Amino acid sequence: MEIKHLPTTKDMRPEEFKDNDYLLRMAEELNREGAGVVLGLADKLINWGRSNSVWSLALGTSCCAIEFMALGAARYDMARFGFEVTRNSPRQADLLMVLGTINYRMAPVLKRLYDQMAEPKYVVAVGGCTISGGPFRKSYCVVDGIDKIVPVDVYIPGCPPRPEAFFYGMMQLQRKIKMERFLGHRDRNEVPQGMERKEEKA
Amino acid sequence: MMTTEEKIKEWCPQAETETAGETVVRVPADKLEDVCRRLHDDADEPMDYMRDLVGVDQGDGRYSVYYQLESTRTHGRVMLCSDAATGEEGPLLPSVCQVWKTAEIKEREAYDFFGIRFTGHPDMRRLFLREDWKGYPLRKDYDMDSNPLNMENEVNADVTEEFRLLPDGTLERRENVVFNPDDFVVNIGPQHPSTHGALRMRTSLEGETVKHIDPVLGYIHRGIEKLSESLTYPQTLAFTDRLDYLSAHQNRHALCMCIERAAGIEVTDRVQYIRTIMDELQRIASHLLFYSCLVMDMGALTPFFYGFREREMILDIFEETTGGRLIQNYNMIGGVQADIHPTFVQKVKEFTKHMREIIHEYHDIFTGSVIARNRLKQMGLLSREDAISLGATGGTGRASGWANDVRKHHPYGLYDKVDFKEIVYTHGDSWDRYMVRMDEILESCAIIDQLIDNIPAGDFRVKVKPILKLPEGVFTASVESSRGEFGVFLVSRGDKSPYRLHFRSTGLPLVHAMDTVCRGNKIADLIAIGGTLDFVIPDIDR
Amino acid sequence: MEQSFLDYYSLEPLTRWIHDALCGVMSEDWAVFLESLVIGVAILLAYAVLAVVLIYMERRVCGAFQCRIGPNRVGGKGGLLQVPADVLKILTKEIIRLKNSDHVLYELAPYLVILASVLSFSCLPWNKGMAVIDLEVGVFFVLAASSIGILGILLAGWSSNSKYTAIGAVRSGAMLVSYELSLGICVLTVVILSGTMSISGIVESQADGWNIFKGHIVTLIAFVVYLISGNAEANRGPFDLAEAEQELTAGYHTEYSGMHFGFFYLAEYLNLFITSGIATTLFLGGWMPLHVAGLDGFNAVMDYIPGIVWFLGKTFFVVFLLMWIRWTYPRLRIDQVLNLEWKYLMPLSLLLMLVMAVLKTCGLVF
Amino acid sequence: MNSFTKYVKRYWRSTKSLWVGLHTSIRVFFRKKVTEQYPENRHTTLHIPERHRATLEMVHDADNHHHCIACGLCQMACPNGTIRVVSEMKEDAEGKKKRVLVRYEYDLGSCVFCQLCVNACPHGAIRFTNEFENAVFEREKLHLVLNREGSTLAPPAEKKTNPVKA
Repeated sequence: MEIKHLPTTKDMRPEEFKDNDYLLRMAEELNREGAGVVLGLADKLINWGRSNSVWSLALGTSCCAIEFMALGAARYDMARFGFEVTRNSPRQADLLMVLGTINYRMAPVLKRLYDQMAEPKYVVAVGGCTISGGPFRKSYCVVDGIDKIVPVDVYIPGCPPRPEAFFYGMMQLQRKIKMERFLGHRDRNEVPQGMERKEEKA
Repeated sequence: MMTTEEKIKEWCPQAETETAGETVVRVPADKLEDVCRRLHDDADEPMDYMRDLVGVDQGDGRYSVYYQLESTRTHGRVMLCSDAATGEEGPLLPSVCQVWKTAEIKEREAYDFFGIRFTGHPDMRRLFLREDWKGYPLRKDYDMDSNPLNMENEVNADVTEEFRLLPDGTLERRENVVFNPDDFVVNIGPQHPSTHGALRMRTSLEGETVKHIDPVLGYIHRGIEKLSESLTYPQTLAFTDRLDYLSAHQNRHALCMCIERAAGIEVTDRVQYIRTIMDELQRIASHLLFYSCLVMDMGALTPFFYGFREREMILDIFEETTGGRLIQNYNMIGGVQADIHPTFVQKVKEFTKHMREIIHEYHDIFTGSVIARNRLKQMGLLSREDAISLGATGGTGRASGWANDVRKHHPYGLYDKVDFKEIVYTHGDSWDRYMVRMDEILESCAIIDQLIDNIPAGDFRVKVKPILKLPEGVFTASVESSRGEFGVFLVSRGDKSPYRLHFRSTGLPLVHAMDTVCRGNKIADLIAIGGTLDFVIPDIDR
Repeated sequence: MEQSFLDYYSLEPLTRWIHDALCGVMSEDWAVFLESLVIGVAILLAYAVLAVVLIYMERRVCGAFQCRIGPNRVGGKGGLLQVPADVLKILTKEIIRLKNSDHVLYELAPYLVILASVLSFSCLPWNKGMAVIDLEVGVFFVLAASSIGILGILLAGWSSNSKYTAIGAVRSGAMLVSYELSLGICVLTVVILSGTMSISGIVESQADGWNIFKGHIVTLIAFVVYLISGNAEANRGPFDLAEAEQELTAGYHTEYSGMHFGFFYLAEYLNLFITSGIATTLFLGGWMPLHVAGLDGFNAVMDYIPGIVWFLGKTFFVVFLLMWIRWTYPRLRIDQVLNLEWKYLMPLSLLLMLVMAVLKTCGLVF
Repeated sequence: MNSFTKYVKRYWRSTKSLWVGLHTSIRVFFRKKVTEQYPENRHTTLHIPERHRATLEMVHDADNHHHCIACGLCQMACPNGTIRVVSEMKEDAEGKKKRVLVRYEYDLGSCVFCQLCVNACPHGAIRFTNEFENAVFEREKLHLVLNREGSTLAPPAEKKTNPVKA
């Protein structure tokens, strides 16, 4: 089934989002490969479920983690979006939310956490530190961008980003999830080299 | 009565006094342990609290260690300095961890950064960096590219090294065991919901009871002190907010104060008022977060939301004036970034009023509850002596009966002009640590109320030269941050960037105290005690 | 007492008619088999639907307790489709198989947990003539069946080969075994009062007044004790030590992912429902409408409301009570949990049973 | 007997304290909720304080003029190399060599929002704005060029009449 419209979320128009051309590229690729109507509908349903039930594993190392807590608190209330359940066990989480600087000692831990998560899994890099090393990019032991370690789906810049910016980033992620294909298609294409996926599938 | 310096001169005639910036008494390495012991046991002014221990690479092959001491009786301060003996074995200094327990962890830090080995120290492992790290990053000749990213999983040794200096001048290496092979060791962290960041505690358990805790730090070590050495003074300010992000204002206040003092800059009264009010608002915000996190650690999820509800009000006030919620970037050298927002005064007044009215809810739902009482009372005892020896400042120390409020004993800002009570409890259990913070919320409200109506007119920033150079010397400043004494130690060589900038972490002694406090308690208490000690990991690791 | 309207709502004639009709076209064995199949599917369906409802309710209720809104962006303003979205997601999530775990037990554990809760779930008296399993010793059957769940938790914790899960499992083992005691004794108190162990019998005996009113203050206290220990049995806060998110990351099910984890998650909420359902049955009259002796007009009006509505209404009220408790208190520590049971609840429930026995023998109950 | 009364008293006190907790939480249950609903409130009640720093912006006027003279002070003030000013020497009409801005590169993904660049700018050419909706899917999208296509330096006269406060 052809993807005609860009995905969006409630109360936002697609053109109010940034970086739409990335999704357009994804749509183009999907449309080229094509899939049946039934599969396409089933996909849509599954993607709807996944995008509205993103349970996060918060890898909070520094400042952004506190803003993430504020996100969960009453004033911003991420439960509204269905991100309510933060699982502390990587096995049960869908989203690795990297909040704060990753240094050389933490990097293998980050990688291991990512490997421990069950598919489908997503990574959101929050704040300058995770995107580029931020204030500490010139340091002797800070990873300048976690995209060198794990594939990142959404970057939320800020130092730290304000809670609304978190939500905006999460909505971007929802849009991206809605563009994926679960049935009749390899599900993710940016698994970097050396990161073999597990054989068993549910 | 003799001054402390005169006494040191008497005990050790070779001691020299340097007065560039702060007064520093230089003591030769072989006399150091003796002088320290005598200072600690002195009858009139016992220097029983070691504020900090800082290593410095002097650049010419000399490695010095600065010891900042304070007497808990008179609150007099003294700074010692000693050059490490250099030989084939690398820089060596006698350990003072027998005198002050806090030296245990701080000497490890100096070893990690500078490779200074402390003889007689039972645990010479790396502290912040990976155990397979090569070289010592804060040395001036450290090659920044010598340790690339290593994605191998790190293996932690179960034994530590101890070095002893034999009479013939050789080093004897001994091994101390941290964990036996048959210990049931649980890794708590670095990714754990209740370690408040990337802290890892290797904990050996006996059933549910904690036998021993070995904190493994450095999962968020960012090398701030080294980075600062290549930045100009205004640029270094950005880091202080990100150390202990819950004391962002206070930390930045300390560094600004230190630089202003060194450069001889006078800030206006208005700035002093703004800074003091901001510090106290920050303290309330931090204590509210403390409450929230503690109750969440103990499994009560609803009160968590109460704390955040009021905290958001403070963040709103912050954001209107400073433009940032958590990281404010507000204090500048010579003043503040922007004048207070027109609504600031009114909003702050509304807030303190609201806080006083609502705080009973916190107590009703949690403090009064029999479950909370049973879980906190008589748990995690820390005696006054231990608190002082471990350097556990802030609310933790005050809960153990140690009056250590920097605002009271070394006033800065406007704290000598306002009337406030230093909250001191005596039992040193988790309950007292919790109550100290809850009482301090109200005390901070009182301080704010005294100041908020009297903010004088004036400039919010004085003119500072665009390229600021500090005179040569050693400068320090300390403030009472939300969770203890935050200190700045600055060595200037007359450049536009610091030669060595060190921050006294408020959390490092607290994490170090975990082993003492938690031993014999249940694993659930370990979490609650960690919550009441109230540390912020990025501040520990820097 | 005449219960015309209650009989009107009773499903018994319908089921009897179906049974007879089926027996007419096939042998009785086949008919029973077919009926069991249909009922089994119906139970599982009800189970799933109730789980969704309960999870949704938990989210709304805890949101309200925490001064926030709760889900409102998926499926209209009320966020009604939030939980279906979660279910859909968890169904399509990878199930990770651990390398160094005890595979058989590891896979078995979630099914044991779900089996236990389905078994006790089928004992609930929904309406007159609508109890699926109605044994003479129904109460004991429920207690026995729900205990299988402990086995599942223990196995899950042990077979995952992780220290966190092991601690969680041992905790829950110690806790559940203890609380089974006061739970059982409280149930016995009611059994003494009603004079029967069959669940439908207990409900019928409350026709002239619910047990909570009949047994003076004794059953009221027993109700509270039952709620506390039932809460502990269901592994819910403030007794969620086995999961203890802040201490043991996710407790005994730390290593489970996908639908395996989903089973634990479902079972947690259904156990909550079962606990409340049993409490309703034992103390609040099950599907029995509110009857006040002497007020026949009032009783008749109450009878117009179908039994299933009564049952669900009362059960959800108890569920709300338990949620209220959960979202108020901090978690207990393991030694406090055991202290509470052995020092306070156990003696109290023993005393209650004794007093009830005395009251009953002396005929002092209503 | 004494220990028994103590036991009963403790029983009573504990029960009471638990009731107070329940009472408090149920009161909050019925209170008005404090949640702000982003993105529903995007165009209505969403309030971002004016001073909030979300991204750096170069001030452009209606004629597509900016005020950057490519002096590089902001680049020097930046603590972590987030800003890169690419300039070239051009001869103006009178034949004087002048530094002209080509690209003003800004990495949103590493900005510290310390405001040192804005403070350093002698002409108020850059400022922080409230535009916080910046999340993207690719790292490269965070490398921004702040001067608009074809924009030029504002003529001096206009600059005086039109001072821009940062």
